[in-house]
Amino acid sequence: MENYNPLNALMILPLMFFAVSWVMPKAVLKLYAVFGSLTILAITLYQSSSLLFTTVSSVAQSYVIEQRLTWLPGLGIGLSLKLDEISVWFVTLTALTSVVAFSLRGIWYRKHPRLFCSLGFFLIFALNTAFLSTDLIVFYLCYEAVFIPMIFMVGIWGENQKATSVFRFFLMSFFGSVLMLVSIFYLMNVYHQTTGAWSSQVSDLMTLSHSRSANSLAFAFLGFFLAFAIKVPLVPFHGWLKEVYVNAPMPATIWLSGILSKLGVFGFIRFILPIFPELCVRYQGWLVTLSALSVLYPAFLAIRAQSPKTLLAYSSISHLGFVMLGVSSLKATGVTSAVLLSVGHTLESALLFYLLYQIEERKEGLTLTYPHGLAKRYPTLFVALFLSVMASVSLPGTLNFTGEFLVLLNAYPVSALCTILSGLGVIFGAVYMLKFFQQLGLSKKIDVKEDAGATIRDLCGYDLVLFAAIFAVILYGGFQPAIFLKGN
Amino acid sequence: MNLSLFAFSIFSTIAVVGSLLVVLRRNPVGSAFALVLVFFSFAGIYAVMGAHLIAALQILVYTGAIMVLFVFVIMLLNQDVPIHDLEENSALFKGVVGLAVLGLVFILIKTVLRARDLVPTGELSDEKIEAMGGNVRVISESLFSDHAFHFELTSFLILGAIVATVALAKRKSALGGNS
Amino acid sequence: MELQPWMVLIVSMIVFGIGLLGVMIRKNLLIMLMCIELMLNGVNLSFVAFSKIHHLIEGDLTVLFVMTVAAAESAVGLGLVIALFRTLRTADSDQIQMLRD
Amino acid sequence: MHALYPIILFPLIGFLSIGIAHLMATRRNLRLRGAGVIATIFMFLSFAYSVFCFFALRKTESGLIEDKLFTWMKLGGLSVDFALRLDSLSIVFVLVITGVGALIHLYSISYMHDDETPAKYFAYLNLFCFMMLNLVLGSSLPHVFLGWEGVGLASYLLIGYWYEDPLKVNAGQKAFVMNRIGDLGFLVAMFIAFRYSGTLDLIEFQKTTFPPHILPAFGLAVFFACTGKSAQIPLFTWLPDAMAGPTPVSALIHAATMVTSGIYLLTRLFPTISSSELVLCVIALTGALTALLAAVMACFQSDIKKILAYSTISQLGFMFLGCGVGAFSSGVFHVMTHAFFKALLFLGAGSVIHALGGEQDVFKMGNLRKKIPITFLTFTAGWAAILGLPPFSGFFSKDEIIYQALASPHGSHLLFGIAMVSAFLTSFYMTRLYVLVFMGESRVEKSAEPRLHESPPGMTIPLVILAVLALIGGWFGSPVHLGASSEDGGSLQYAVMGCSVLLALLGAGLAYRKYSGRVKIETTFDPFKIDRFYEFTFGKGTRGFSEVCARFVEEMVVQRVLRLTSAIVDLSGNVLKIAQVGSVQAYLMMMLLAVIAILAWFFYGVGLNGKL
Repeated sequence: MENYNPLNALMILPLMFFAVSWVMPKAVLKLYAVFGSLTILAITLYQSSSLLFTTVSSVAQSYVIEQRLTWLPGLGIGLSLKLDEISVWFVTLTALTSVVAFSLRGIWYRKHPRLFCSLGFFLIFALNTAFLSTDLIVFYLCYEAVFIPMIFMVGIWGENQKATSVFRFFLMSFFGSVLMLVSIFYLMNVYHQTTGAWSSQVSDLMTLSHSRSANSLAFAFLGFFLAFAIKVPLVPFHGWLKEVYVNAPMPATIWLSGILSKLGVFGFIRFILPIFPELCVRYQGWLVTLSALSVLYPAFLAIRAQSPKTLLAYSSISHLGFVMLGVSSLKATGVTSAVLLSVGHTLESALLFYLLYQIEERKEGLTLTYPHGLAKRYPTLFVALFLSVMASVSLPGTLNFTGEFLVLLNAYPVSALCTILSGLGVIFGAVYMLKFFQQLGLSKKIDVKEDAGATIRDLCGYDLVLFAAIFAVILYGGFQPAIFLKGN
Repeated sequence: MNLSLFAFSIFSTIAVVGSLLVVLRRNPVGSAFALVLVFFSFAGIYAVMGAHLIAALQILVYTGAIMVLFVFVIMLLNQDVPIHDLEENSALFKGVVGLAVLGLVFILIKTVLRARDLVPTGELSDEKIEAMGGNVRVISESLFSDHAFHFELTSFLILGAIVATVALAKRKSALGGNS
Repeated sequence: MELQPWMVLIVSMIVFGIGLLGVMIRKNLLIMLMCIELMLNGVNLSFVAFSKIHHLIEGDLTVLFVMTVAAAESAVGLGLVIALFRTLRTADSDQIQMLRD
Repeated sequence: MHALYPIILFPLIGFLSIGIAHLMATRRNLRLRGAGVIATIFMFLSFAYSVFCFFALRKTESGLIEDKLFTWMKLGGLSVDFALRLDSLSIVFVLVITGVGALIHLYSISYMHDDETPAKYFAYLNLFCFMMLNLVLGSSLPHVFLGWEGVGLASYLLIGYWYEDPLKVNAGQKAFVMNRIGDLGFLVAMFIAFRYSGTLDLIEFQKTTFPPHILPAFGLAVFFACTGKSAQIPLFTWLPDAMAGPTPVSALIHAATMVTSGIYLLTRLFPTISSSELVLCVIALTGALTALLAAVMACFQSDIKKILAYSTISQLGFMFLGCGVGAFSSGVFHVMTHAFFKALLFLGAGSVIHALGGEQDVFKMGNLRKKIPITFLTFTAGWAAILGLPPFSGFFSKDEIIYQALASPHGSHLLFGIAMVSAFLTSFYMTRLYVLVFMGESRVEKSAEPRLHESPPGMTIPLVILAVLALIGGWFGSPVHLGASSEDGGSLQYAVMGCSVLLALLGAGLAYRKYSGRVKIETTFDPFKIDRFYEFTFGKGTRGFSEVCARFVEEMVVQRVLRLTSAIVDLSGNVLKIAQVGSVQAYLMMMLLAVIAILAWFFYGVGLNGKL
């Protein structure tokens, strides 16, 4: 056991749960899913505690856990994992999002519960491996593997136009990832020509920027950029998102907005920035402009959204625009704040979708065209919704504000105009989120039947604890963001 | 021309003619019997080449097992009548196929003729095999020592085939038909 | 003149070619299966021949495995033919195209 | 060093305890009683501690008390502490917030007596006080921003407190969004400050000299933020609508405290702000114009609270005018006196409304002075103060601003003129209100007549206290001394003083003549239609643009490209489908040909250069 690496647990554990879920009795499956995801969360926190809860960067460096296992030695491909101060957040978020997604009652339980459960654990496995891997080929494999459960989830448990949305989702994502695969091969080939050795390690490929001119890498840069820009998504590449978010079952939506979008952000931070530093600087203007556009344009779309899920989908793109703005400031501080904001966005959007599901479970909230007046009937749910909306409009004191503020602060020296334009997004964010909140929570519902929702109680018990726990993190990050910033 | 070459030429002629008969006979039963002929002549060629174990297994497995299966199925499905599927294909198609196959065989033969100049890389020449106790012994030793694992794997394969066959035979409406 | 391995190779190629021809121009599934057996036999023969040429024993071993596979294959293949025949009342490969489109 | 955190801690505890208790009670369908008393006690505790701090502050030599609570953000060169800082400027605001706030809490107990969820109301009110105290005590720009947004949130909650009425909710939303528009200015100001000084500490960053071209940008960004919070042109339209909230809220948030935070910010940043002539000019002009515009609009209102709201905007305009001419101390002075008399006026109006059972139209009041004498007397004090009649508090602060508009190096005749006209209009509309409510003949609806009663002592006691403050509040003089000196201007100052008092009396006389007898009922009339202008331009513009985005950009371009791509994939699939004939022989044929091609290429293509 001396070769045992703690990181393996982050991959093996989900796989174990994946396998066991096939033989679980259906009666305890839901409990099993929640238990499993909580276990994974606990193990993740335990394994990464030394990295996660420190506030000091210099110490953090030494906690980076690396391991290398060769797989195809001839091509330099191998399983090499690295848990550092960036990936640690994404791994933790994976587990956390999964807890939220699995905690949704009922929706997936009606049809093929075992399949859903196992797909969820497979998703965790693929995501964890993708976030941990420093090998491009392994990353690519997991990046693709993430599609499989997603496509199944939307395809089997989705709503109305699931076929079209799945097809578009697949088409666009696949388009991007195939380009990325080609770019990976291209990079490996260039590396081979330069050094005579094969490797798909980021640390090796990073050296190419010293030895090769930026122009010769432009093609690969474009491939990577498109793949991740579609995944995040940045604005002209967001076409697939709305349909998928809206038609996906709620747990899948939580995964999608919570963590899958972060896969793109992670890709930018982990691969594009170190491998193509010169090109990033050269195209920084474009990056910043696209990010600002991604903030503003979806905000406009969200203003006229008719269904809450659509609105949240667009708001998600808008917030990710802020994250990308931080990334495209190309500064360590900007990237750190982008990661911070990613954490905030994941928590906030998971909460919002979770609460939206709770509302829908009470046979409400399917449209924003008339008020629902939940405040009176479900006061706790209403308060929870209100707090999440406030996190979403990034009120100071929430993690989201800290993130957005730091992102904009770092982006301002890069492009004042784009920063101010993104700042406008904050205003429109308030407009559409208040509309969302108002139509769901406030006012009086027209022709409300007094005991229509009497069978389902207010938010309580487990749901309340889950909400409180996550919101506590948001508040904690709002006032004590030190562990997110690592003294950077 | 020595004895082995003579035997080889006889067997190979039978094999080629038999093969042609397999392809060209209208009645599956006829094809089946031609196939038996081919199998036997192949066994003969193996024997001439000194691969005695293979020769024996050829007869046991192919003629003994596989051919019986074929004949069973032919009888089971009442296919022991002339079948005119050969005429259904157009002459053009047959011509193109014939040419393509000829081309392929030509390329293959041209390629394998290079084997004449090959220098042996292994050590088990015929003489050495004789010294080690003969072909059967050498193969067996290798099979049960170096390749024991693969040998065991084949048992899984056969097991799988048995399961599959039973499943196929059992299910009345295997393909969703309404028979 | 001795028996040379390349002569065996030529015979094996010819038998393989005839088998291939049969698979392509016959439509009766049974005969197609037989022709596949022909092809396998042709390949087997070349294995033995190469084994002789290279002074190796692995060729002979491979033949053993191929035989196992062939037995399994024909068992499953014939099972399939029976199943198909039950449903479709035919053994003509052209009639079996349910997966098309 | 001296601990400051209890000042903000009391309201916070109040908010959390009452809020959570309220939530738990609501879940069990209970009505929580006594929340108001608890909230009021917390506010009085906070006030008492503030007074204690006030004396402690006077003992310190540096005139500064700092209390670092924890490190907030630390990233790169940025380091923001969560620290409270008390100096002569913030103590004014702290005392006003806690003092007036406590009184209004007390008043609210009676006012909200019949409300369904008083606990929620008091929780919000405590939240507001907590945030407002953060705003004025924060030691760094982000900390001020925390309070800045926090008070916006509390204001949103309290305006839309009766959330079942969509109009009220919309008013809250309008306030929140317009404040947010201003907040963008605040954000930009922070970015500029950090970029050029590397720190966000309120004192530290002002030690750096900004490049001259960036200074106006910074100042204007700050001022833009202030126009949002303090309801100045162009972002003032939310304040009249904000009157949808309960009246004590209007008194506390939309008259005494929150709306003055713009003045606080400008004064806090005055070293930087006042070094740009352009910024000062813009501030002064905007302030003067707002004062005039709002005063004109106040003359056309018939809702008692709306009149007071416009009056507030107008008075805030005066304060900005004061800041804009460099007389920051006069501005702050007016903040203080205004807090007294405007809170008094609002609470008095609340008392009137309470007495009439919710009636807000001044043309349905009249001759109330006998029925509600205490309210009448205290309201008179407020009225006299806002008119600037000596020796009431408004006289000292407002006249000083008017005088500075003329005499200060940044002042001008134009500003002075506008200020004088505004002062005249102020006395006109206030007297109009006063006369319509308390004098003349009663126009109260017959059904409401018997229910007319003086408010309970819980409401009248704060009125009396505030009336006393409105009376004597001006005698203290300006609590801070910043910017242009407010030294005795001699004869000019007396002349200005006399002029403005005369004008005030003139306006009052005119209004009395017009409204004391039988009055023609006037309906509310909006002479400038600014609200509708905004609705048509920005409101419709935003919605229209979002419609364009959705209909054209999204549908026509993004989705169409996507559909096209999927169509191409479909098409290529269909093309390739031709090869899928479904005949095994055909597939084999293709395979065979491919094998031949590959073999041929392999052996003869490659082999051509000598291998075979």
